[in-house]
Amino acid sequence: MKEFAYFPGCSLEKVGLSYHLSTVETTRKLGVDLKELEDWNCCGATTYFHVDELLAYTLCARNLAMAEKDNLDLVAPCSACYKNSYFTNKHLKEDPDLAEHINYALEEDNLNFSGQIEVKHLIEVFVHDVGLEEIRNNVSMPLEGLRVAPYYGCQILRPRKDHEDVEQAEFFEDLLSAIGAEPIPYPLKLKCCGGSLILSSREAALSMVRNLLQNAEDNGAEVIATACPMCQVNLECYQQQVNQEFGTRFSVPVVYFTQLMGLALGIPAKKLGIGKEIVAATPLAPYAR
Amino acid sequence: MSEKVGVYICHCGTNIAGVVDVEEVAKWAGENLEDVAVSREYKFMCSSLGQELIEDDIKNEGLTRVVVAACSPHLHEKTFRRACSNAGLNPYLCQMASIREQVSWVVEDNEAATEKAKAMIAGAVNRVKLHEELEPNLVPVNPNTLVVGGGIAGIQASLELADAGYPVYLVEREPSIGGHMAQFDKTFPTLDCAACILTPKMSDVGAHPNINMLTYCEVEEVSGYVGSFNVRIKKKAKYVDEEKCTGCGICIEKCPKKVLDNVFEVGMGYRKSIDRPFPQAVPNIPVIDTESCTYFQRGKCKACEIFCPTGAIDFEQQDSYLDLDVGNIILTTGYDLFDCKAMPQYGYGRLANVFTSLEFERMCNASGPTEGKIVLRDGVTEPKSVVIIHCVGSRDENHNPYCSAICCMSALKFGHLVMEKTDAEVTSCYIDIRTTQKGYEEFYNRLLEEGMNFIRGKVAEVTDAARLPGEEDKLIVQVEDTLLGIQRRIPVDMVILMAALEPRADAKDVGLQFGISCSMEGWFTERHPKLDPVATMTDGIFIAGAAQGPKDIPATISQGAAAAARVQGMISVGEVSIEPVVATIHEENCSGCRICNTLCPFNAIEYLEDKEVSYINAALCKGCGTCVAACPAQAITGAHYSNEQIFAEIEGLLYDVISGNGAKAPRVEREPVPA
Amino acid sequence: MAEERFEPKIVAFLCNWCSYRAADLAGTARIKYQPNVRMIRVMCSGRVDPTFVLKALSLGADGVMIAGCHPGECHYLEQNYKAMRRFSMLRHSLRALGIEDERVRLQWASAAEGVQLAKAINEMVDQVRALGPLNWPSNWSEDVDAAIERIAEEHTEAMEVPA
Amino acid sequence: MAKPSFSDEIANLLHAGHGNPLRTCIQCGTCSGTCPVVEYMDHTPRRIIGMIRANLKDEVLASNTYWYCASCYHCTVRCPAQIDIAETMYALKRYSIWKHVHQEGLVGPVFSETFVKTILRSGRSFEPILATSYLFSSGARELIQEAFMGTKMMLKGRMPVLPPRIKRLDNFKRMVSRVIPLEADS
Amino acid sequence: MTKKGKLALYWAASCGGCEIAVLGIDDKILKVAEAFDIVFWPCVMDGKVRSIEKMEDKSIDLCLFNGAIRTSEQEYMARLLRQKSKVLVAFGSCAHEGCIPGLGNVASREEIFQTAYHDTPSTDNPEGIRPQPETEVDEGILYLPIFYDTVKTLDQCVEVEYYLPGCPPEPERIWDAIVAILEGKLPAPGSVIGAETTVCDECPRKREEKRIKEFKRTWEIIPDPEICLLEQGLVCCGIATRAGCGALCPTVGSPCIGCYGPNEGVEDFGARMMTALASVIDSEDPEEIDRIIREGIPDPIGTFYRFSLAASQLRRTALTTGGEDQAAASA
Ligand SMILES: Cc1cc2nc3c(=O)[nH]c(=O)nc-3n(C[C@H](O)[C@H](O)[C@H](O)COP(=O)(O)OP(=O)(O)OC[C@H]3O[C@@H](n4cnc5c(N)ncnc54)[C@H](O)[C@@H]3O)c2cc1C
Ligand SMILES: Cc1cc2nc3c(=O)[nH]c(=O)nc-3n(C[C@H](O)[C@H](O)[C@H](O)COP(=O)(O)OP(=O)(O)OC[C@H]3O[C@@H](n4cnc5c(N)ncnc54)[C@H](O)[C@@H]3O)c2cc1C
Ligand code: SF4
Ligand code: SF4
Ligand code: SF4
Ligand code: SF4
Ligand code: SF4
Ligand code: SF4
Ligand code: SF4
Ligand code: SF4
Repeated sequence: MKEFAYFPGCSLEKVGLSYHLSTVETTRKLGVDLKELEDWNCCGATTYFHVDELLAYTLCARNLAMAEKDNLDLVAPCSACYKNSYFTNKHLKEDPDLAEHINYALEEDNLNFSGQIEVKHLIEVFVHDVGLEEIRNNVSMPLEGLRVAPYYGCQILRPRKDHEDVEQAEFFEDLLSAIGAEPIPYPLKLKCCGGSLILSSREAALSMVRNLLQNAEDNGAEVIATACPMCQVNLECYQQQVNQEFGTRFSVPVVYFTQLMGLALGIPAKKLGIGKEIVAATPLAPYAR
Repeated sequence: MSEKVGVYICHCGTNIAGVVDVEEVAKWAGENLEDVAVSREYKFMCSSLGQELIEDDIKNEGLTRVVVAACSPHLHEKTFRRACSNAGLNPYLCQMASIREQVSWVVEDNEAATEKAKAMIAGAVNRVKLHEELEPNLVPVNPNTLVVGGGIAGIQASLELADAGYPVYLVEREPSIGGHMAQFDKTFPTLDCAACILTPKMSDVGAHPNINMLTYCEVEEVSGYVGSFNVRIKKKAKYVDEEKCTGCGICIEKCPKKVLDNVFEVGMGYRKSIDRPFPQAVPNIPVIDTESCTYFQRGKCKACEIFCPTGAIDFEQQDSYLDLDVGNIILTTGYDLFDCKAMPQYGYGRLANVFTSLEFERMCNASGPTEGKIVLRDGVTEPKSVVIIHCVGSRDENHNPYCSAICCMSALKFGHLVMEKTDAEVTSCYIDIRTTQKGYEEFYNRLLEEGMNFIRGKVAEVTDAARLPGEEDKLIVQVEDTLLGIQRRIPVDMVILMAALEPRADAKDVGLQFGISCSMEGWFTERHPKLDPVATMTDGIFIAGAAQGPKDIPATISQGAAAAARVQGMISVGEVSIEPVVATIHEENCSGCRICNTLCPFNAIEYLEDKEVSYINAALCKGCGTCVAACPAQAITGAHYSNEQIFAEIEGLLYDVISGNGAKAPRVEREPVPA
Repeated sequence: MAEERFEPKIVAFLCNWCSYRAADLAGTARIKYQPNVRMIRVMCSGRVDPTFVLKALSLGADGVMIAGCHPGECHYLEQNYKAMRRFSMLRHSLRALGIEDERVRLQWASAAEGVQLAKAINEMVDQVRALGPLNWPSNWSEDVDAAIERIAEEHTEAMEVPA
Repeated sequence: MAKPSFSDEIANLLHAGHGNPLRTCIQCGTCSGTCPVVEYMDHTPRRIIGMIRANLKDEVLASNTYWYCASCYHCTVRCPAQIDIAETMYALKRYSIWKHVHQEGLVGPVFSETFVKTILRSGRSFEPILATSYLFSSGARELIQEAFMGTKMMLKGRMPVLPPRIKRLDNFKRMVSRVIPLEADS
Repeated sequence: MTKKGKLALYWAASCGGCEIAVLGIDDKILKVAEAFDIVFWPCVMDGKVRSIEKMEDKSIDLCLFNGAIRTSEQEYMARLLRQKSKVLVAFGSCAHEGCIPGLGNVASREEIFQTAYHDTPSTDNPEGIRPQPETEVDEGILYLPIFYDTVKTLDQCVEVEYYLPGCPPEPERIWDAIVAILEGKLPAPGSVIGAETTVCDECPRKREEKRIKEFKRTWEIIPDPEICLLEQGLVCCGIATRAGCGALCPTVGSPCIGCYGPNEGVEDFGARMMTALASVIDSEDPEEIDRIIREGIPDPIGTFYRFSLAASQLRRTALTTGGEDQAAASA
């Protein structure tokens, strides 16, 4: 059985509650043990880095240090949490001076960063650690005929460059195929949704959301699957405003990939937080239990 | 007998004297360093007057050793050795101290520079006293030459040598010579037809009495040294008897098996299982590809054999080997094209109408897969608009940092061809247009006049996601026009990627096989980037063409000719002198422990089973000194870099420290105890 | 006046093809670096015998640098790997003798890396300066002449008194 | 000692890149060609880099470019000179917040500061506080929209009613104060 | 033979093995007695330093001096015998290169005293008494020789004509040397009397090209009886050690530990071992190399300098403690 330290992040506490619920359910079903960090703090999304770089590293390092205590690799379902934790881990490992500086602060909470663990995104855990074969073997309700647009967003892939596929990732598609759904190809799958701009530069963000929805819809998507609470909120909750702003009539459900997985694994819809959507996830109804 | 050392300190104008107090140093050396008979400073030691100074002192003062403190020995060691030689002193009794590159140019403080210069001179003086007279070894040069790689570089080199009357073996691993140039339609900047200028040269090679063309062959093993290399060549089975085949091509016609040609046609066209790469191939002998041949795969067919009028098909043919003795080797193995799939943002392999430069070359070629018509992947539609993307995989730290040198010009050539053959609008997206050779900028101007568009900006991506009106069913090229500072989306029908030139995938292995080194990227390393671009660190091995670095055909030809000229020089002198900086094993001290046996990359060290000692073949030894440093019995000495010489240099360099602590050597003599 | 600063003496072995050329390049490019390093040219980093390093230290050098072509770029193909192994072995022994790692350094510098070589030299000089003088011979220079003389005197005295 | 130039100052702010200088930028425009928000920016990212190198401090700080950057990192992975453009945008944000210079009427800076203050107060983020405190400084239309959506989400159980807190908050605050001086109110 | 020569034998810091080795020449000792009057041999016969002190300078024809120099008294004797002898021979590894006593150079005097007079379990020294160079007693001051921080070789104290290597030297080699001296067929002063190649030359084991993946300790393998031990991973110093012993150890399956010292012209025995072994490690990965060395050779000084630390370039480990006390007290 695989065990990881689980860092849900602030978004999953409420806004992305269904992500949290479905994560817990699907991992349990697939024999992955998630041990929630006992007193995690916010990773700060991207805004920390607007204000103070060292502070940003410190906050992320606190979570890392707690995971190190348990000697578990850290898994984050939120792309921003993942990216911040991943790069904090990387920079601190590579730069002992920086690590020393940060450790000085961590002392106040009796913690220490030593660079023992790795940071993974939840979807990586499914694709690499659990494995597509294993997932396929556990599917009891294949989502046959469901046309899903996999939406990667930015920070699962970027700015990491050691992925050979930063420009042309396929693993999300593979995962969707493994649960029987039909991943639709659409060119904007890796493009930014403008999530971090939605409060500060609404006009830009809404137009980015529109482009994405348009591209997914043009290519026949029934639902969009995301792997990040920010992307989910952005693409789903602002559809109405996009429609107002641009005179469009989008109504595409945006769900978490874990919710789709949950359905395929035969977990009841309720347990997966299905029903909390603002844009109703009607295309999922035939597969729900 | 103590030596008489002459010390010469160069001002190098003000280069040295501006920082180092040369008068003071000269005086100090004369007064303080043991055995220094003459110590002088002079404005320009490398000038003929400077050299005369040394020569006169050797003759008049009877100097037995010379130290020149000046620039780096890489610059003028030869000069001062020659001066010694002229005055009758063995040239190896001269030593330089680099007080320009290592002192005056790099030290800020004048006093510190003067101090460092003194130490460097003390080291040189200490060392030179232990130098030995050395004589270069002479070995004869075999007049045969091996040329590896039958591209335009190899063709040129072979013809030059053959025309000069020397035998050449030209080894090419493909079934025909010609290399990349044979794939092109036109060549910049004059737009001559590639075939028109290449084919005659190829047939000259094929027909030349002095050239033994070995196509479909590979070098298996190389041993020996300059003047006498032994090479083993593997002749891959062609399954066609070269003696009998007349090149009529009936077998090709009759062969029922068609396969995609990924080599010559870069996946744009088809070939038969028995085929030659292109109609003008030299030699004009087809080769059976066993991977696809029906007979080899399923045991049935033999159509080619049945129809061949001369009975040349031989399914039983085996790989064979050929051993050659040659005096020199020229490597002209060329380049590979960058794999554009490594930059998925440009869509190659995903978006049908994105082409590589080489694909486009084949498309333009009248004998190519589209018979010279410029069309989209569907084979019929003419593009109405084309974007050419520069620097794909070049000038990019994520791929290759260097400029591939030929793609700007090729892009201009393509622009011209597109506009000549279609009505399409052509746009080049570039970072810089690099047109540095004769006639190149003029060619750029011509394209500007012809109406080709230019946008300064490296393309960010090519997509088929339409967003704006007019983008539907087009490829959209997204780029910043950096001269305007705006992002542009250009909808077009066709995109051509000017892919980087890369070292051959096997370049490092080939380098190792021939005992030469490669740059970090994999280009063969020349002996000197400016002064000796076709020789390598291994004597007798030369390089030419794109194997040395990206270059165009004129430069490739020049190098091919230059390498051939170097080889001719070697052959006409008839013998070659080998640097005497070599290692020697003293048999009486060698215990035959065999530690050294694996250490020499040039296989200079042998173990003599009968005597149970190791032995160094001086002709193979390059004098690196690794074995010298390794021998636990200290049975190996390295000429000109002996332990004693280096110890003496260390002592000299530390002259000021040693005298400070009184611990000159561990063994101390004491006054006798008073009775 | 500023207090006199300790100026370490460092001997550097530069291979003819890469690092010596890097030093040439640093010169041609007028890249300034600290004057404390005194260079010896060897054909290859593979020529550097550990004895050279020990000798330099025993003669009073405060540090030794061995510089060669990057692994995989040796002009003699692979000899710098031997330098690498010997360096590893030497460092292992020097540690056992109580010599700090910073005092003996293996530096890769290609012919194009004048800047890098200069930087490495500066860094090493600073590190060794921070460590202070090595002054290795002081480890064994005991002044015992007086004691021996006393033995001699004692014996002479004893001889004067007839047994 | 000479005062560091603006471009040095920005380079120094790129801690993780060890001040990876912007000097190697070849002004190729890949970043700007890539950028999804470039049409809203008054200068393209490439130009901003060029302007930093030219030490056009006032012009750079007055630009909205860096507040519009969506942190998508697409430019960063593509830059042929391996310049971390997105990180540079962060550096500019930090610089302008510290120096209290940025374009009038931008929401970004206020938002960022509020957000960070919240976290420093509680260890976790709390959307309603955030949204409202930043909205004081922005227009009414957004306020209505945001309140509308907030309520909708609260009804769906997706908005927290009470602000969350971490447990070892004291330690946490002391930890933070070892990195940056905390303001009195936090 | 007209006049008998005068012979002196002396031991300084040594184990006595060299003295026994002299006796190992068996009945040939009689021939020695025929040729020489033995004027001084404290190990075997009574004698007085005083009588030597009274002798004319250079009146001893041959002095065989074994043992390293550890104390001021030994150095005094070395100087004295030097002065009185025509030919001074550093006899055996201790005099030649410090040998096992020289390994004391990994510690300081302070550390040695601490161990010897305090820390060893068998020590009973409640008052914590340590040897002092000077002790005041009622009768006056008592002097003891000074115990040096650093063991020296004989030639680090006085000039030496010849060296006879080995721990101890093989009787045959001793006899060869004596014959050479008797017959006046001596090499140039300063030479080692012995072979000019290394133990591998005498070793019967089969050798191939060497590539080492792992160093082994002697208890880890049962070595193949035919093949070179080094090729089996055992650190055999035969490669660097002067021949002369007849490859005694490797012949019986035990790796050479280097007692015959370095080959002709070598300045540092340990460096030769280091460089030779490192050269043939079969890896190009720095971390792997470090690991092979660290794990295979945990004690580099004991392995590479077992006999030659005192004669090596660096002579000893860095001196951190101890130092001036004794020397200062005596001055
Ligand atoms: C798209 C494109 C367009 C171009 N257009 C022009 C142009 O218009 N004008 C111009 O001047 N230049 C042009 N060039 C550049 C030109 O291709 C090169 O300058 C030239 O081909 C270099 O010739 P070469 O002989 O060095 O190498 P190659 O042409 O690569 O020939 C090397 C030969 O060696 C053989 N070989 C390789 N390895 C081995 C081995 N191990 N053993 C045996 N044989 C081996 C290969 O099979 C090949 O035949 C263009 C390049 C490209 C990519
Ligand atoms: C400012 C500048 C900087 C440069 N820097 C570099 C650099 O850093 N690296 C580099 O690779 N290249 C550099 N170059 C280019 C370099 O100068 C040339 O590549 C090179 O000098 C060409 O050599 P050459 O022998 O062909 O011609 P030249 O150097 O011009 O030599 C021609 C010789 O012929 C003699 N001559 C002319 N006519 C006659 C006649 N009728 N009869 C007899 N003798 C005659 C002339 O007096 C002259 O001595 C530089 C060029 C310039 C202008
Ligand atoms: S010898 Fe060297 S240093 Fe002297 S003038 Fe010539 S180039 Fe300059
Ligand atoms: S035997 Fe092979 S090569 Fe010959 S005709 Fe048949 S398929 Fe073609
Ligand atoms: S030649 Fe032109 S297109 Fe090719 S790499 Fe150089 S600049 Fe780019
Ligand atoms: S290492 Fe030395 S002793 Fe051993 S075989 Fe080679 S030359 Fe002979
Ligand atoms: S010196 Fe170098 S090239 Fe010569 S034999 Fe020894 S290892 Fe080979
Ligand atoms: S992509 Fe990189 S090199 Fe190009 S302009 Fe942007 S920052 Fe400069
Ligand atoms: S990271 Fe910022 S600047 Fe770069 S492409 Fe994305 S939005 Fe544009
Ligand atoms: S066993 Fe020792 S002495 Fe014998 S050959 Fe091997 S290394 Fe030499």
